[in-house]
This record gives sequence, structure tokens and C-alpha cells, in this order.
Amino acid sequence: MANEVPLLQLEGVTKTFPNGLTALRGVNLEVSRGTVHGLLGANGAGKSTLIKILSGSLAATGGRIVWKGAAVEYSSPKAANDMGIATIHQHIPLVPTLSVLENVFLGEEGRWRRNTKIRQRFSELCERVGYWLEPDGLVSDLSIGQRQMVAILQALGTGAEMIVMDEPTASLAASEREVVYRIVRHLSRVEKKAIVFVSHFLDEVIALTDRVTILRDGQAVVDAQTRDLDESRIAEAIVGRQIVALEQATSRPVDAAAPVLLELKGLASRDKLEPISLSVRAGEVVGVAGLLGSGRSELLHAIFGADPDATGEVRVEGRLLRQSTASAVKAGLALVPEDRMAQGLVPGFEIWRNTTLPALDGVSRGGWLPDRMQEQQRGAEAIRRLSIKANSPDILVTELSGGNAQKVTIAKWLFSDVKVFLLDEPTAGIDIGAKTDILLLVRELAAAGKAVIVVSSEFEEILAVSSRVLVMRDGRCIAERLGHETSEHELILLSGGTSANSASTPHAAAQS
Amino acid sequence: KDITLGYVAAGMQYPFNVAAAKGFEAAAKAAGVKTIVLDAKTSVERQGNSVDDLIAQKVDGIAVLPIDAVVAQAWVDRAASHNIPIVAVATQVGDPQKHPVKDVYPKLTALVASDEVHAGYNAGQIAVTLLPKGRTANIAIVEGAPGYPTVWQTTQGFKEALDKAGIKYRIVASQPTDWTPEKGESVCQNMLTAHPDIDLFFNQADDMVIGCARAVRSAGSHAKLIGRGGSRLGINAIKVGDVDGTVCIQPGKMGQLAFKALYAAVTNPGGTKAQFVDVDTPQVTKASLAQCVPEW
Amino acid sequence: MMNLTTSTHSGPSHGGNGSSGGPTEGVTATTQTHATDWRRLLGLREMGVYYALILLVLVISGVTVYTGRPSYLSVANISNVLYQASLVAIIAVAMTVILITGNFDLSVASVAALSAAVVVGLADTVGFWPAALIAMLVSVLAGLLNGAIVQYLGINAFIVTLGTLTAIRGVVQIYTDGRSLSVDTPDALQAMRLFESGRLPIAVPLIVIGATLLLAGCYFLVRARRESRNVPVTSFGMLAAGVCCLALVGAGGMSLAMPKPVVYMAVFTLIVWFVLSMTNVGRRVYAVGGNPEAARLSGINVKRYKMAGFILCSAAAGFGGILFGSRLGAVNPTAMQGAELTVIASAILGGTSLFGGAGSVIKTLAGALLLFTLTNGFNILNLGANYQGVIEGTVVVTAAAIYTVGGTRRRKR
Amino acid sequence: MMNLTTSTHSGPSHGGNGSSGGPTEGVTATTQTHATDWRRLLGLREMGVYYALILLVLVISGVTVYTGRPSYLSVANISNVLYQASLVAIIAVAMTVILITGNFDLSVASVAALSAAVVVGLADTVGFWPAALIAMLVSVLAGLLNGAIVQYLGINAFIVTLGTLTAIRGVVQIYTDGRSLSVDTPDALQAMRLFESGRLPIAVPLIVIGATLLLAGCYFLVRARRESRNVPVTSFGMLAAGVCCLALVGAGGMSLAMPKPVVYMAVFTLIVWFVLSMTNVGRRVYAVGGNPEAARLSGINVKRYKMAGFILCSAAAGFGGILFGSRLGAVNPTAMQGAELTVIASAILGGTSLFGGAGSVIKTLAGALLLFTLTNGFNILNLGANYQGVIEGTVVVTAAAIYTVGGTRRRKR
Ligand SMILES: Nc1ncnc2c1ncn2[C@@H]1O[C@H](COP(=O)(O)OP(=O)(O)OP(=O)(O)O)[C@@H](O)[C@H]1O
Ligand SMILES: Nc1ncnc2c1ncn2[C@@H]1O[C@H](COP(=O)(O)OP(=O)(O)OP(=O)(O)O)[C@@H](O)[C@H]1O
Ligand SMILES: [Mg+2]
Ligand SMILES: [Mg+2]
Repeated sequence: MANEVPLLQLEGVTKTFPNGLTALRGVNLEVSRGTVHGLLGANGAGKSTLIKILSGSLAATGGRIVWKGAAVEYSSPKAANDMGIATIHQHIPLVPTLSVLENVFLGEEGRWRRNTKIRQRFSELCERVGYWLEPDGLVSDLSIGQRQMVAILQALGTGAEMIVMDEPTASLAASEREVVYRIVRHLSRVEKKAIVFVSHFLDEVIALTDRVTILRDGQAVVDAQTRDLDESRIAEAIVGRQIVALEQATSRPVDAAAPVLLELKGLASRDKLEPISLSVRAGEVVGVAGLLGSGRSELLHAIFGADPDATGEVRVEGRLLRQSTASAVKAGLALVPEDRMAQGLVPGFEIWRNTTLPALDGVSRGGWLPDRMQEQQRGAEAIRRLSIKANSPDILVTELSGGNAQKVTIAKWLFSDVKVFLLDEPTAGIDIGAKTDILLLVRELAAAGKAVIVVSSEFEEILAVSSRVLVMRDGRCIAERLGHETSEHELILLSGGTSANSASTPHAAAQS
Repeated sequence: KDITLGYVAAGMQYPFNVAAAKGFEAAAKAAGVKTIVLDAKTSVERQGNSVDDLIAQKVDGIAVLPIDAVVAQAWVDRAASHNIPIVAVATQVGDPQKHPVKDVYPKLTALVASDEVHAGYNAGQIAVTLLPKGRTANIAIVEGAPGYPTVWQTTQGFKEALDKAGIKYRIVASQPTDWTPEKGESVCQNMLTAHPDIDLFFNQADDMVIGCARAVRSAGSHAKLIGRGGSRLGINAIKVGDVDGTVCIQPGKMGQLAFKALYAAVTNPGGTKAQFVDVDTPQVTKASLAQCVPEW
Repeated sequence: MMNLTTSTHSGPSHGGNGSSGGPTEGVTATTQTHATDWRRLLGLREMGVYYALILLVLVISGVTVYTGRPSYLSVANISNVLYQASLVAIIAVAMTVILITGNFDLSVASVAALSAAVVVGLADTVGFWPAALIAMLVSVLAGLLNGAIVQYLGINAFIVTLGTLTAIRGVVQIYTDGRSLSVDTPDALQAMRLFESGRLPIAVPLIVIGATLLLAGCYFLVRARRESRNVPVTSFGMLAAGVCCLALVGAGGMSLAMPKPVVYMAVFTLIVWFVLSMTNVGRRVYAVGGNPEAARLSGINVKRYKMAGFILCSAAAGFGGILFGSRLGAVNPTAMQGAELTVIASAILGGTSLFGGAGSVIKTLAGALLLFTLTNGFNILNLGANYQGVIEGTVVVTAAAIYTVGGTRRRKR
Repeated sequence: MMNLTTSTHSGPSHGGNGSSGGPTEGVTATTQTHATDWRRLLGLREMGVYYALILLVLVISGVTVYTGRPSYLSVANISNVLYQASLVAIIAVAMTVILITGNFDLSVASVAALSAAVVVGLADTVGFWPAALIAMLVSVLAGLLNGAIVQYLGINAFIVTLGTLTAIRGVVQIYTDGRSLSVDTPDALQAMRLFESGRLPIAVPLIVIGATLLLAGCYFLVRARRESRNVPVTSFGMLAAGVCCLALVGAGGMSLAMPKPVVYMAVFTLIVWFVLSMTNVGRRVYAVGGNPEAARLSGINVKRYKMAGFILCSAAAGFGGILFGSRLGAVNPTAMQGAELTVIASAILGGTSLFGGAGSVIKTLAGALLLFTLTNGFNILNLGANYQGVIEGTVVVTAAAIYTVGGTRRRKR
């Protein structure tokens, strides 16, 4: 009976933000039990906004929400939870100073703080999910991927009827993604729950969802059964134009004459990175494949001089670097960190201030008086060049959508003469249109004689741009392949398919 | 023409100051003179500012209870340079190290104060009557907050009295407080732990002595207690026998006399300058409670 | 951090889907975890303030012995230190809670003074107990005021409480008219003495508490072992505390008695500790401070919890004020001026984060004891007034250093 | 490659927007942003503290007029208020910088006292200027100490500076041996007077500055208009400031003169303002406070900037101390005790965030003036000492409320 009535209906939901920006202009959505409902759209299309409205953390400015056939009014996350909607937000809100266990059961009623019942429920959850986290570990010690899993467990813990996931897989590696897929299937097929699933990965959308709604500029442009669609049509609907599918990097070998821009000798970091030596020539793109926690970010940080206990030497154009980010930037290194909000952007700054931060001298009169006009032109330039969805460079980065914020972190480095780019998950949370653009951008940079190191958990993406691929596992570089000689399959095997094996050496690292 | 006099207190949150100010105001009201009472809230620069404000308002005379003797010179000079008569209350002006209280800072119209050294001396004389004869007495001194001249002045006078009486004594401990009862209590507790055999506590203010009395009682010690001030609390403590003696300091009287001196200076400008108006500090014990009407 | 990665992977073995030959390696993982946990457990970061306190006590008693003064570690002196610390400690415990919720209260000293003034002012006319009640009400109102302004007008707690610090002190000024008040009616004084002075025999309760703590500790420990989790820090805390209690009784004998304020302090601290670390409310308090947004999204009424923080803090201050007033049956307008800094210092010495979400009342207690042990030591050693400032400052910084430098990874704690 | 990118998407994507009525929406949106900007520009949040100050001045002068006292807004009284505020204001400006970098300094008052003690203590023997130099060195050292402990040991700035607050005050105790120091040699006193007392004619400089500000403001404005972007807030600030300067000259006439400390304050504030809002360094300072990690990963030497904050703060305190010492030719061991709270209050009243990344020295100045206008007003109105506390506290909270409640967007600014 209940299955006839859709679990949730949105009718003409609109949202206009205080700063006058309209994010949603009348969205209709229909979610029914036992189905996985994909919610797609370009960066800034309004997905997160819609989801915030569903979760009760934002109030819609118009339209109505129908829950189990009855129109409902709720304005607090608690109300949404009680009704039966659990949400996994894009910028994962957890309490860093509490343990994993307590974060998972944060909203828990009940009287006692430490009781065995909750521990049992935790391990039951983990069994249901087939993924295990140390319950007493502090969340502040988890890597971004692990935090994502905590958020998922949290949502499951509430036992809601509808679970909304905003880009749950954006910062996960292949193995964790598998876990998430398993969870989603289990929830929808077995437990007959309704799932709203936001993602920028079309393959997983095709594989997982029964039905998709595609937003563009705050309007639903497509609402159809997944089986009636295919990747290219979806992609087209999302971006509103044809997408050139990126073929594998053309196997043009980097000419041996090209100067070596970056050279590592025995670069290492206690417990995090085994000694690694590497040299990258101008025009070369080196991809770094690996699982979550395999030390790729550590590698980039060590190169960039951002890891205080790193040892070994880093040379740029033969000149030895002091271990400081300042000298790294001066020497022409650029790092796009993996956690955009925590590491990439200054929240109080507008787009333009963030954009010019690393290269202030370039826009300054006499090298010390920044020229606001030039800076804002730069901001505008960045918006145009990476097609960031913002109608003026004066918008605060905190008001940007996830993907657009990510673009700003990349744009920061495009305006000074950077020689070596270090990109850590540059396309995390970026829509496919922009993704191809960014991959193209990487190629252009290479073509323009820069050296690029790309860390990514999406191996086909690595393959698409890299002329060389390193595979890392447990902080060690275990293999090196030429881009055109290897395959996604091989990379997955090399990086140690299942996470279990990869766990064996952190101990070693710890004991040593 | 009607006269307006300014009064700058050191900190009106201290009963002593309040009493002095009230004494001044009362006298002024009696003489039908307008007063402006300002509060420096224990900050010397605020006190300076207040004096400036008074000068700016062209008052006819200024009385000030200086927070700091040395620092006060600056604005005494300033007032004098605008030839506004200025009277210091309770605290001398000019470095107490170099000048005894009696020789008054020349630019002052008058100084109305008690001689702290003499107050200490009186306390010492009370002590003499209380101390055990025949053996060296163990004495502990509960000081006020560091940085106040009173601290060493009273101690000096106290010792003088003992020496003069030829008492054999040892200062076994001498520790600072922040002029508060609770600190007095804890300091005395700790001193008694270190020296259970203390014969007498000299507290440099009544506030400390009442705290100290608690400590002595609860430690079951028989040490005698002497305070300084003659505040209501102190006198009560003597009345009920918690404290053995104190010296009586009368801020109200000071304020009153300060007004007299200032008013005189305003009404006949040719009057004496730099006169010292001494306010005596009678000894108070249970026997001689009548000596002291608590004013604060 | 290692334990995290490892346990992540040792998961499947627990998770049941033995897709990967987990078990064996799961075991190694757990042993691993223990090893690391042990290190952290007794590491400076966790235990720092205790170490600092112990160190200080050792130094002082060393010097006293050396200079041939009566033993410093006598029960009498210990109870002195506890007594001297009690007032600040009570407020500091509440301050810890408000700091955990991510707020700040500078006005405690003024509130305490106000409540003291009210008690002393009214005791003569309405009697002590009604006066005390009124004082508590007034304090709670002050807390409501602070909280309401901060939470509902959304003004920075620092500036608000700085304002109320001045304002409430001003009210005291008006109420006392700048004079010091005192209680005269004998029976009011009697009641005050009943409430504040004198000692309570605590041998029996101490034994009971100590025993329960020991048992509870062991229980948790065993359970943890059974479920082969890594041992919970608190269980050790319980054991240690239990031992301390019994040791104290051992030293003081069955006739051991403590001043009433000390007992109040102990009881209050225990209650707050229990609520914070044992009940759901406690967890929410931490959540509210650690990440208000997350707390809000998981349906916690953030505003209410933060308000509660303010109210608790002012209530504790009010209680402190009543103790203060009863101590001498008198109060002057400057009562407790500047005490707020000592209070906050204790909390922060106890490792409470100024950014909320982290803190432990027991450590705060240790922090307060640290500060008062110091002054107590000064007096006992009869140290020159001039040098006390320098030494105190240095000790404070050093104590903070001891556990901050202990480990730099957990900045936020 | 530029062309390549543009051609790959900018074109098509525009088409894409167009298909969903993008352009129109873009326009409306931009106009909206203009509108909102205007509102924000003059809104309470941006201008709050100025409004509060103006309001207060109006009230006080209203009352003075009503009670028939000498006009409150006389140039003489204004210069009085400025003079009284100058010392705290100078330190508060530096405090703003350190707050922007996300740190905190409670030790300023002690440092000032130390520097004052050094100057007064040495002036007799080595002469004023060398003594002043030494005092500055000492202060900078204090700053280095604070900064080093906080940055390199990573201890919480609050507890560290609370410790140094006590310790440095202790050093003053020792140095002065608990007694007040004073300068006796006439030429030292002479030099001090030369440095601190007396007034400087400021009509001409004011006119110059005012004019330049006006011009600069107009220039920016016009340029903004020409490029049809929404107008920069600062340009209005400049215009307003320019007008004020000229108005002051108009009121005081060409013979207008101000006490030297006021001039020092003005110059210092102007310099810091210029550096913060006009130069790279300033931008980086804000970045360092706003998100240290992001700043670090953008190649900014975070540690150095934070250190610099501490040093600047202590240096300013030292300078303030020298002024203090010279003002009175004497210093007492308790000099400026508690001034740190006034300093911090000024900064926070000026809307400086305690979490770093936001703040403006001009507003801090306004904050300081607010506080001193208040006390000055009390004195002028001869308000009973009892009521001052309550009023002061209330005004502080209200002032903070005025701009916090103004708008809740841009919390962090
Ligand atoms: N707090 C805010 N204030 C103003 N505008 C906002 C705010 N949050 C989001 N926006 C705007 O609303 C639009 C939709 O944002 P939203 O986060 O929903 O996009 P999204 O679909 O989640 O994109 P992404 O895939 O990058 O996460 C964006 O243009 C964004 O700039
Ligand atoms: N915030 C953190 N705190 C503690 N340990 C961390 C943190 N982030 C990562 N680690 C650990 O440091 C090591 C390297 O992590 P790193 O982030 O470099 O790996 P990665 O390949 O970048 O994985 P990810 O995809 O999560 O970024 C791993 O053991 C990981 O678990
Ligand atoms: Mg989103
Ligand atoms: Mg990474």
C-alpha cells in the first residue's frame, strides 16, 4: 500500500540565499521506497542546497514537501530525523574531539554515555556494512576518507526510512567505494529504504540508481528511469553540451632533452613515507595511484616542504629547496591540497583574495602594494577560465558550492609562473564537464612545459593524463609504469586491491 | 561666587576611600560648597586624567587621595601650575623613601594623613603588652600587597617599638597578601603549618586580621593578633575577642580635615602652604574600644 | 593514528566478511593498538597536569625537609591547601563546563561577589537560609542574562561577560554603597558557621567511594579485555582515584576530617565529572562545543546546552559567593576581584581547550590545586614577596608546557 | 593555451546558461549584489562601532548642554579625551594585529609597566633617550619570549601570556624592589617633557592628510564606477576620514594643536592601518589568521607572521610604557595593572574577531575612544562613583550588540 504513495515528494521547491543568489527555482522530486534515486547536476546546480532543505538544515523559500502523502513543514534537522530522513552532508560535520563511536550515535537519546548496548549496535552496524573502524579512536585523527565512512555509519545508525547521501564517494578510494555501493544496494533491496544519492561519477550512477533527476541551474531538466539513459546522455544533460570523452594519454614520450624540473632524492617521512627518489622532466605528467591512506598526500606535502619531519632532498631545476612552503612556492612549486576547506581556502576571503593569495607580488605595485583592480580582474579571470559558478569575484568562498570551491583552489596557482604542479585529488567533487576541462588543463600545463604530479583515486583519470604512473602502498612507491603501457586493472591490482594486505606495513612502520 | 571643590579618590570600591570621600563631602555640604567626586579606580593614569578633567573644569580646589606617592607629584605640579590649591589625603606626596611624612611636598597646600610609621609604632606598643617575656617571641607579619609604601613603613615602626621596649623577638615569617581577609586567612594557615609556635601575628590591615583570626582559631593556636585600621569589622572582632588589638585610622576625619584645609586655602589664597595636618592613630584594645569610632 | 589505520583494516575480521585473511592480522592489529594506547595513556599529553602537580609537591616538600621545616605533606597542610583552593576550584569546575561548550565567562568573580553581598546583606533580616536561596536565584539570573545576550543576540561571549563583569561589580557597589557589610544577628552567624566552618568526618565516605571506584575501574577494565577492545583511559583514572582515596584514609586514620568547603568541592566535582563522562548529557555538551553545526544537524538543541553552561557557571559562582560570605560573615565591595583569571587559569592548566569540545573537570581540579599549592609553598618557605610573581608565572608556563610539548599531534585538545 | 581553454568551454557553457535564462538572471543577481553591498556598506555590522561612538557623544553632550555645563564638544575636551585614550589606544591597535593573526596577548600591561620602570630607573644614570632605547629592547625581548613559547612550543597563547603577565609583573617588583621610582636629574626630566608633554600644531598636516584621503577616495570611487564594479568600502572610509580631518581643522582653526601622545597615536594607527589594508604584508596577516593551514600551503611563513604579531604587540606596549613613565616622571610597581582588559575590550568593541582573520585598527581606535569618552563623560557629569560600573558595563554590551545584531551574515568578518 505504502509503496503506491511515494515516500517523499518535492513540489516546486525554491531557494534564494540572503546574498540574493537563487540556487533552486522550482524543483520537483519524487522518491519512493526501495529505490535508489540519483541526484545529478553540475557544480553549483543546487544539489546540496536541495539536500540541505530535505535535511531541515536550510529552510526553503518556496514550494511544498510531501512526506508519505501528507504535506509537512519542518525546519530543524531534528524534525527531519524524527520523521525518518537521515542525511550525509557534503562537508562532513563531525565532532573532532569525540570518538568514532560517539560521533556515530551523536543524536542518540538514552541516559548513559558509555553503555554496552551502543557498542553492540556499533559492531552490528559495522557488520551490516562490512567495514570496521576503531570505535574509541578520535575523529580528529581520521583521514578524510575515514571521516566519510563515519558519517555514513552515523546516518545508518538513526535507522531512518530515507537516507540522503551528498557525494558520499567523492573522497573515497576504489575499495571504500565498493563498500558504499554494497551498503546502498543492501539498504534499498533488502531493507527497502529510499536512498537519494548525489554523485559526479556517472558509472556508479548507472550501476546503482534506479531513477535519476538531473538539476541544471536550480531546475530539474531530466527525471527518468536510469535504464532509459546512458552515460553520454546523462553527461550531456548535466553540462548542457557535448562532452569529449577523454581518450588515454597519447603515448608521446617526453623528449629526454627536456630539462629535469623536479628531482627527489631519498625523500622520506617518519611513519608516513618510505624513502622515495624521483625526477620529473618538463612537460611530464606523473600520476600517483594508491589506496586511501597510502601516503600520496604525504608525498606531495613532503615535496612541498609542508611536512616538518620530512627528510631527504628536493631539487627544483637542480636547486636544492629549504624545507619550507615559502621557499617551495618561491622556487615555483604549487600544491592543490585534498581538503579544500581546511587546507585550500581562507573562509573570510572573497574569491579574488583567495585567488591572488599565493602570487600577491604579481598583482602588486612595486611588489608590495596589491592593486585591487588587478586582483579583482584576476578573480574574474579565474571564474571565466574554470567556469566557476559565481556571478562576481566578490563572493565569499564559503558561499560557493563544493565543486566550485575546489576550482578556486586550483585557480590560485594558474596566474604565477609555477614550474611544478602537485595536484592532490584535483577533481574531487567536480562535475564531469569541469572534470574533463581540468584534465585538459593538466595536459595544457604539461604542453606548456610544466611538470605535473597528479594524485587521484580514480585511476582512469590518472591514465587519461599521465605519461608515467607511480603506484603507492603504505607510504612506499611499489611500482612505476609508463602511462600507455599499464591499465586500470593493473593499477588496481598493484595498489593492492583489497585494503587488508595494505594494512600489514603500517605496523612495520610503527614498530620500526 | 559659589565654590566648587574636586575630590579624586584612589578607588571607591575600597571602604577606606569611600569613608574619606564621604567625610570630605559631608564637611563640604555643611559649609555649603559644591563638590565633584571622581573615582580613579586604582589606576594612576586614570587618577591623573581625573585631575586633568578637574583642572579643565576650572574647579577652585582639588583634594586627592593619591594612589602612589611618587607618581602623584606630577599632577600636584600640574594643579599648582594652574595655581589651583591641592590637598593630599591619607597618602603623602613625594618619595616616602627620601622624605619623612612630616616634610610636605612644597607645592601641596596641605597633607592630611596619619604617619604610617607611627601607626606601626603604636601597633608595636600593643604587641609589647601581649608578647611573652623572658624568651624570644616568634612574630609573623602579614603584609599588604607588595608595592605599597605602607607595607614597609608600618613594619619599620612596629620593629622600632619592639626594639625600644627591649623585647627579644624573631620575625619568623613575613608574607604578602592582597589586602583581603581570605588571603589573610590562608597566609596565616600556611605560616602556622610552617611555624606552629608563632606567638603573634601583626596584620597590616584589619581585613587580614579577621581572616587570620579564623586560621588561628581553627589551628588551635594561641597566637595573639594585631591589626591596623579600626574598620568596623576590625573593631567588632576586638569586641568579640577574636583580635587583641589594632590601631585606629580615621579616613572620615581625614576627609573632613582635608576639606577644612582646602576651603581655607580657597577662601584666603595668602594662607600657609605645605602644612602637615596629622591625624593620630590611637591604639585600640578591648579595654580601650571607646578610643575608636569605626568610620569604614 | 596507527591504531586507527590498522583497526580500519583489521575490520573485516570483526565485520565477519572474511573476504581478506583478516583474523591473524586482526590480532596483531589489536595488540598494536594496545601498545600505542598504553604509551598515550601515561603520556604527558594525557597525564601532564598530574605530573606537574606531583613534581611541584615533591620539589616543595623536598625543600621543606631540606630546610628542616615541619613535614610539608602532613594531612593538616594538605587539608589547608584543599581548603584554600576549594572556592576557586568549585567555580573553575563550572568554568570548565562552559569552556567545553565553547563559551567563556569572565563575570564569575563579580557574580560571586554579588551573591556574597546579597547573603550578607539579607541574612540579618530574613535569616541565612532564605538569604542564601535569594543569592542563588540572583546568580542564576545573572547566568541567564549572560547566556541570553550571548546566545540570542549572538554577541561574542568575551565582550559580553567583560561587560557584565563591570556591570555586576557596579551593582555590588550600589548594593553595598561602597561600604563593607557584615552580619550581626547571632543566629544568622550561627547558621553561617554551620554551613561553612568546621570539618566533616570523611573517612567512611572516602572508603566507600574509593572501593566503588576501584570496583568500577576493574569492571570496565575486565569488560574491555573481554571484548578485546583497547582499555578505556577512565577505568585507570578510576583505579588511581580509588587508590588515592584509600591512601588518604590510611594517612589520616579513621578520624580523618576535612573542612566543609572541601567536601562541597569534592561532591560538586564528582557530580559534574559523572555527568560529563558518564551520561548522554555530557556527551552532548562535548558535541556542542566540539562542532556546534554537527551537533545541530544531529538534532541536539545547541542553544539550550550553551545556555545551561552559563547558568551552571553563574550558579557555581553564586554558591562560591555564599561560601565566601559565610566565611567571615562579612563582605566588602572588592570581594574576589580578579579571581576570574585564577579560575580560568586553573581550567586551562587542566588542559581545557579555549575552543571548546575538550576538557576534564578532574584535571581542572588538579590545575587549581597546582596554583594554590604554589602560594602555600611560598608561605611555608617564607619566600620574599618580590620573587613570588616571577616564580608563579614561570611555573604556570612550565606546567602548561609539560603537557603541550608532550605530544603535538592533538592540537585541538 | 588560454585560447584553447576558453574555446573548449567558456563559449558553450555560456550557451548552456542562456538556454535556461542565464543572462537575465546574471544581471538581476549582479544588481542585487550592488544593492546588498550598499546596505552592507552603511549597515550596522560594518559601521556599528562608529554609530555607537557618535550616539554616546551625542547623549553626553546633550546632557551637558541640558545641565548647563561647559560645552562638552569643545576642542579642548576632545583633545583631552584623545589624550586620555592615547596610551591604551596605541596598545589596542597592536593588540588588534595580534588578534587578527589568531593569537592573544594578556601580558601587555606588565610589559608596559616593565618598560616604564626601565626608563624611569635608568633615565637618571644613562639619560632619557638611551634609557628609552633599552626599554624598547626589553619589551621586544618580552615579545620574542611570548612568541617563541607560543609558536615553537605550541602552547596556548592565553595561558602563556597569563603566565608572563604574572612573571613580568614580578620582574617589575624585583627591579623596583616594590617601591615607586622617580626621575630627578633635570635634563632627563627635560627630555621626558620634550617627548611626552606639550602639544604639536597639527592643522597643516591634518589638511594635507584630509586632502589626500579625499582625493584617493574619489579616485578609487571613480575608477570603480568606470569599471562598473560595486564600490569598495575603503574609498568611502577615506572620504569620511578626510572630511573629519578637515572638519576638525575647521573647528580648531589653524592654531589647532594636539598633545604629543595623541599625535603618536594617530601616526601609529595610520601606519598600521596602511600596512594592514594596503600592503601584501597586511593581506598575509589576515590570511594567517583566517586559515593558517591554507596560508602555510600558499607559501606564507605563518610562524614568522605570528611571531611578528607578538613582537609588535610588546613593542607597542613598551612604547606605551615609555609614554607612561615620561608622563609622570615616575612609576609605581602596580602601574597599569589590569589595563590589558581595557585594551582587549577596545579591540573587541572594534569588532575584532577573537578567532583571528578579521579586524580593523580604525574601529579599534573607535572602540578605545568609546571607553574613554565614557569615563570622561562620567567625570564631566560628576556621576556618582557607585553608578559608573553599571553604566559602563551596560554601554559596553550595548555597543557590542549594536553591530553584532546589525546582521548575522559574514560572522567571521
Ligand atoms: N550559504 C550560501 N550563500 C549563498 N549562496 C550559496 C550558499 N550556499 C550555496 N550557494 C550557492 O547556491 C548554488 C548551489 O550550491 P550547491 O552547493 O547546492 O551546489 P551543488 O549542486 O551542491 O554543487 P557541487 O556539486 O559543487 O556540490 C551555488 O551557486 C552556490 O554558490
Ligand atoms: N588527518 C590525519 N591524521 C592522522 N593520520 C592521517 C591523517 N590523514 C592521513 N593519515 C594517515 O597518514 C598516512 C598517509 O595518509 P595520506 O592522506 O597521505 O594518504 P592518501 O593516499 O593521501 O590517502 P587519502 O586518499 O586519504 O588522502 C595514512 O596512514 C593515513 O591513514
Ligand atoms: Mg554539493
Ligand atoms: Mg590524500
